[in-house]
Amino acid sequence: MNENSEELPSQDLSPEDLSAKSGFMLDGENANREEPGAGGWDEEVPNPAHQGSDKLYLALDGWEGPLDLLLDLARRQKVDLRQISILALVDQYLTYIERAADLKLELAADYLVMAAWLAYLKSALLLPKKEQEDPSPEELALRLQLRLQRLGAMREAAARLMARDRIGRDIFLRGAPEGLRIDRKTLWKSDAYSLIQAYGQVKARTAPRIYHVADRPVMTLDSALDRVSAMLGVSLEWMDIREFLPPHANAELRKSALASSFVAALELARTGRAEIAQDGAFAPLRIRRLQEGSRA
Amino acid sequence: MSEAPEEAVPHDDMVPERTPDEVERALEATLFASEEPLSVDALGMHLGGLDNGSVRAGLSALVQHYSDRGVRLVERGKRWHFETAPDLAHLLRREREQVRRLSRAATEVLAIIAYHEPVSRAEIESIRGVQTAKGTLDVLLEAGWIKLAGRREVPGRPVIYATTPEFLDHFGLASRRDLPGIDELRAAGLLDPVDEALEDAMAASAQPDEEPDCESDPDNEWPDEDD
Amino acid sequence: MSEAPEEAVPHDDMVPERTPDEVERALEATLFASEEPLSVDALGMHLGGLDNGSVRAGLSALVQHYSDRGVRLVERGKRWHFETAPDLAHLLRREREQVRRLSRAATEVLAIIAYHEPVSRAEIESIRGVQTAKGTLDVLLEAGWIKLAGRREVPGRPVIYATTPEFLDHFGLASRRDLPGIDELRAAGLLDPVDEALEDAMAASAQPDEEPDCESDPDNEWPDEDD
Repeated sequence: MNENSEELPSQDLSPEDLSAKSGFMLDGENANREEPGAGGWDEEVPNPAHQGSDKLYLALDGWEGPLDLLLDLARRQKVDLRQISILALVDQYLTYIERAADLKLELAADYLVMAAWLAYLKSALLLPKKEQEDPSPEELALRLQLRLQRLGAMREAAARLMARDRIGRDIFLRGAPEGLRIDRKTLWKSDAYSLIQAYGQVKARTAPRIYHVADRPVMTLDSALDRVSAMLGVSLEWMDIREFLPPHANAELRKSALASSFVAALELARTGRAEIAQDGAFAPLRIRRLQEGSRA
Repeated sequence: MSEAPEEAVPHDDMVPERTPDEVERALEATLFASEEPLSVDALGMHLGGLDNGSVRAGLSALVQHYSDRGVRLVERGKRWHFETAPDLAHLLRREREQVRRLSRAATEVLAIIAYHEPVSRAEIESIRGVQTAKGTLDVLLEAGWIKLAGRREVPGRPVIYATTPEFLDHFGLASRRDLPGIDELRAAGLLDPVDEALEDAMAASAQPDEEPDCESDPDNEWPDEDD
Repeated sequence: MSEAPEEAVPHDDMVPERTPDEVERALEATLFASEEPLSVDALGMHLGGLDNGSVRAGLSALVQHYSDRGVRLVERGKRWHFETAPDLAHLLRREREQVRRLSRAATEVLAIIAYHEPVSRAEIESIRGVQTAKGTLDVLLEAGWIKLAGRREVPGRPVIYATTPEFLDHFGLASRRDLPGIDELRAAGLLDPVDEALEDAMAASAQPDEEPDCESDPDNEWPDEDD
C-alpha cells in the first residue's frame, strides 16, 4: 500500500476519449495510464490488500491499471488462468467498478474505459451469433485471456526472481577484499656510451664556435681577362671558349672559369679586341682576335 | 557452474583431501582478494598467462572443495566469485539490510526485460497494460541491472533493453537460462507476443481435431467450474 | 591452531576430508563477509550467543583447514580474519615492468649531473643551454640514478642533485672518475658538432619505440608475462 499515497488522477471523459481508448484492450499496443508512484525503490511485496472485497475502496489505488485489477480478480477464481471464465471476470470487474462509484471514489479514466469495453464484450458474447463480426467476441475474449496470462506469468516470475537468494540480502561477498592491483613500473635503460655521447653533444653544442670560411676555387674576372687576352694573342683563328679554361681544373673551378671567361670575352668584344660567334643556342661559343682597325 | 566437477573427485562424504595444487591456491587467493568477479580469461592473465583449460580445471576443483563449506565459488554470467553459502543467510542478514526494495512496477519491468530481452519500452507496456513511469527504468539502469542494448530496427527505431552481468550476479543466476521457470514459460508460449499466440490459438480452434494442444483454446477452455 | 584436530585429523598428505560442522561453516561465512577482523566475542554474538569455547574450537578447525590453501585464517591482535597466504601475496600486487630507453633529453641531464655533481637545476639548464622539463628529473629520480643531495647555500637555496651507486652500477662504472674527460671526448670525436635533427631522425627510425614521452605504450598490456 505504499504506493497509494498518491491520488488517482481524476479525468473527465468525453465520448471521443472513450471510443479512442477502448481500442487499447483490443490491440494491446497502447498503455493508457501511468502506473502510480514514481516507480522507484521501496515496496517489493506483491500487490497488497487484494483479499476481501470490503477492502475494495482502499485497494483500488494499489493496482497498476485495469489489467492489473482484472488479473487480480481472475486470480480469485482460483483456477488456472487458462481456465478462467471471462464472463464471470467481466461481472466481477463491473461489480467492483459499480461499488467504487457507490462509494463516490473517483476512478481513473482507464478503469472506466475498461468497464465500458467489458460490458460491450459481455453483451457480444451473450448475443446469439448471427452475423460474423470481425473480430469475433470470442477472439476478443481470448485476447484478453492471453494478455492476462502473460501479465500473470511475468508477475509470478518477478516474485520468484525477487525471492531468490540475493547478494547483499541473503548472500554476501567478501567484506574486505584486499583488491588486485596492477602496478606499472618502468625500468629505465641506458648505457655508458649514450651518456658520454650526450655529454659530448652538450659540450659541443654550447662550446664557443670558430667559423672558418673555406677558400673556394674560383677564377676572378681580372684573371680571366688576362688569361683570355693572352691566349687570343696566340692565334688569329676562331677558338672554342672551352679552350681558354685551365685544362686540369676540377669541375668546380671549371664552372667558375667558364663564367669568368665568358664575361671576359664579352668585355673584350665590347672594347673591340675580340669577336664572338655562336652557330645556335647551346652551340660552342667561339672567340677570335680582332685585327686592329679591321672591324671598322 | 555447469562445467564444474569434470575432475574425478569422488562424491563421497569422506573424500581424501588433496593438497591443493599451486594453480588452485593461486586461483583461491586471487578470487578471495578481487573486488569484482573475474572471468576465466582475466584469471588466466592474472596468473601469468595461464591457459584457460588449467584455469577451468582449477576452478572446478575449487567449486568441489567449497561445495559443503560456509563460502562457495560460483559462476555468474561467465565470471567467478566467492560468496557465502545461501543456507547461512539467517546469520549474516542481521543489520545488513543493504538491498533497497524495488517497487512492484520496477520488479515487473525487470522480470519482463529479463525473460524477453532485448525488449522495447512499448513491448514492456503492452505486457503490463500501463505506461511505464519515468523513474522505473531509471532505477533499474542505476542499479546496473539493465542496460540499453541498441535499437530495434523497426519504424521509430525504439531503444531496447537487456539485463547485465550484474543482474545475474545479484540474483545468483549463472546465466539467463537459470531464470526461474523460463523453460516452462517458453514451452507454454507465454513469452510469445499475444498476436502470435492468438493466431496459433485461432488456427488450433479452426481445426480442433488436429491439434489436441488445448493450452489456449477458448472453446474448450471455459468449463463450467465457475458457475 | 594447536587444539584443532580433536576430531582426529591425521596430518598426512591425504587427509580424510571432514564435512565441516555448522559452527565451522558459520564462522567461515561470517569472517568472509565481515568488513573488519572479528574478536572471539563478536563472533560468538554473531552466531547467536555461541560460547567462546565453541568459537575457539571452530576457529582452530578452520585454521587447520586453511593451513595449506591460498588464503589463511589468522589472528591479529585478538581479532580474526582471512588473508592471502603469504607466499601468494605477489599475486595481489603484480608489477608489469616495461623497459624503456632513456630519452635524449634525460640522458643529457643525467650526463651533466654525472660530470658536474652536485648540481642544481638552474646549473643544469645553463650547461645544457635549454630549459629542462620537470619530468626529466623525475624520470631520473624514479630510475634511481640521481638523488637529491641537499641544497646549495646560495640565494633561493636550490636543490642540488647527484648520482647514486645504482647509476654507477647500471652504467658499468667503478666510479665517476671512469667518465672520460673533455680531452678524451674530443679525441674520440664526441665533441664534433653533429646535425642533431639528423641524428634524432636516425635514432628514431632505428628504435621506433624510443619516445621521449614515455607514458604512452598502451598496447603491451600483458607483455612478457608468460615467461
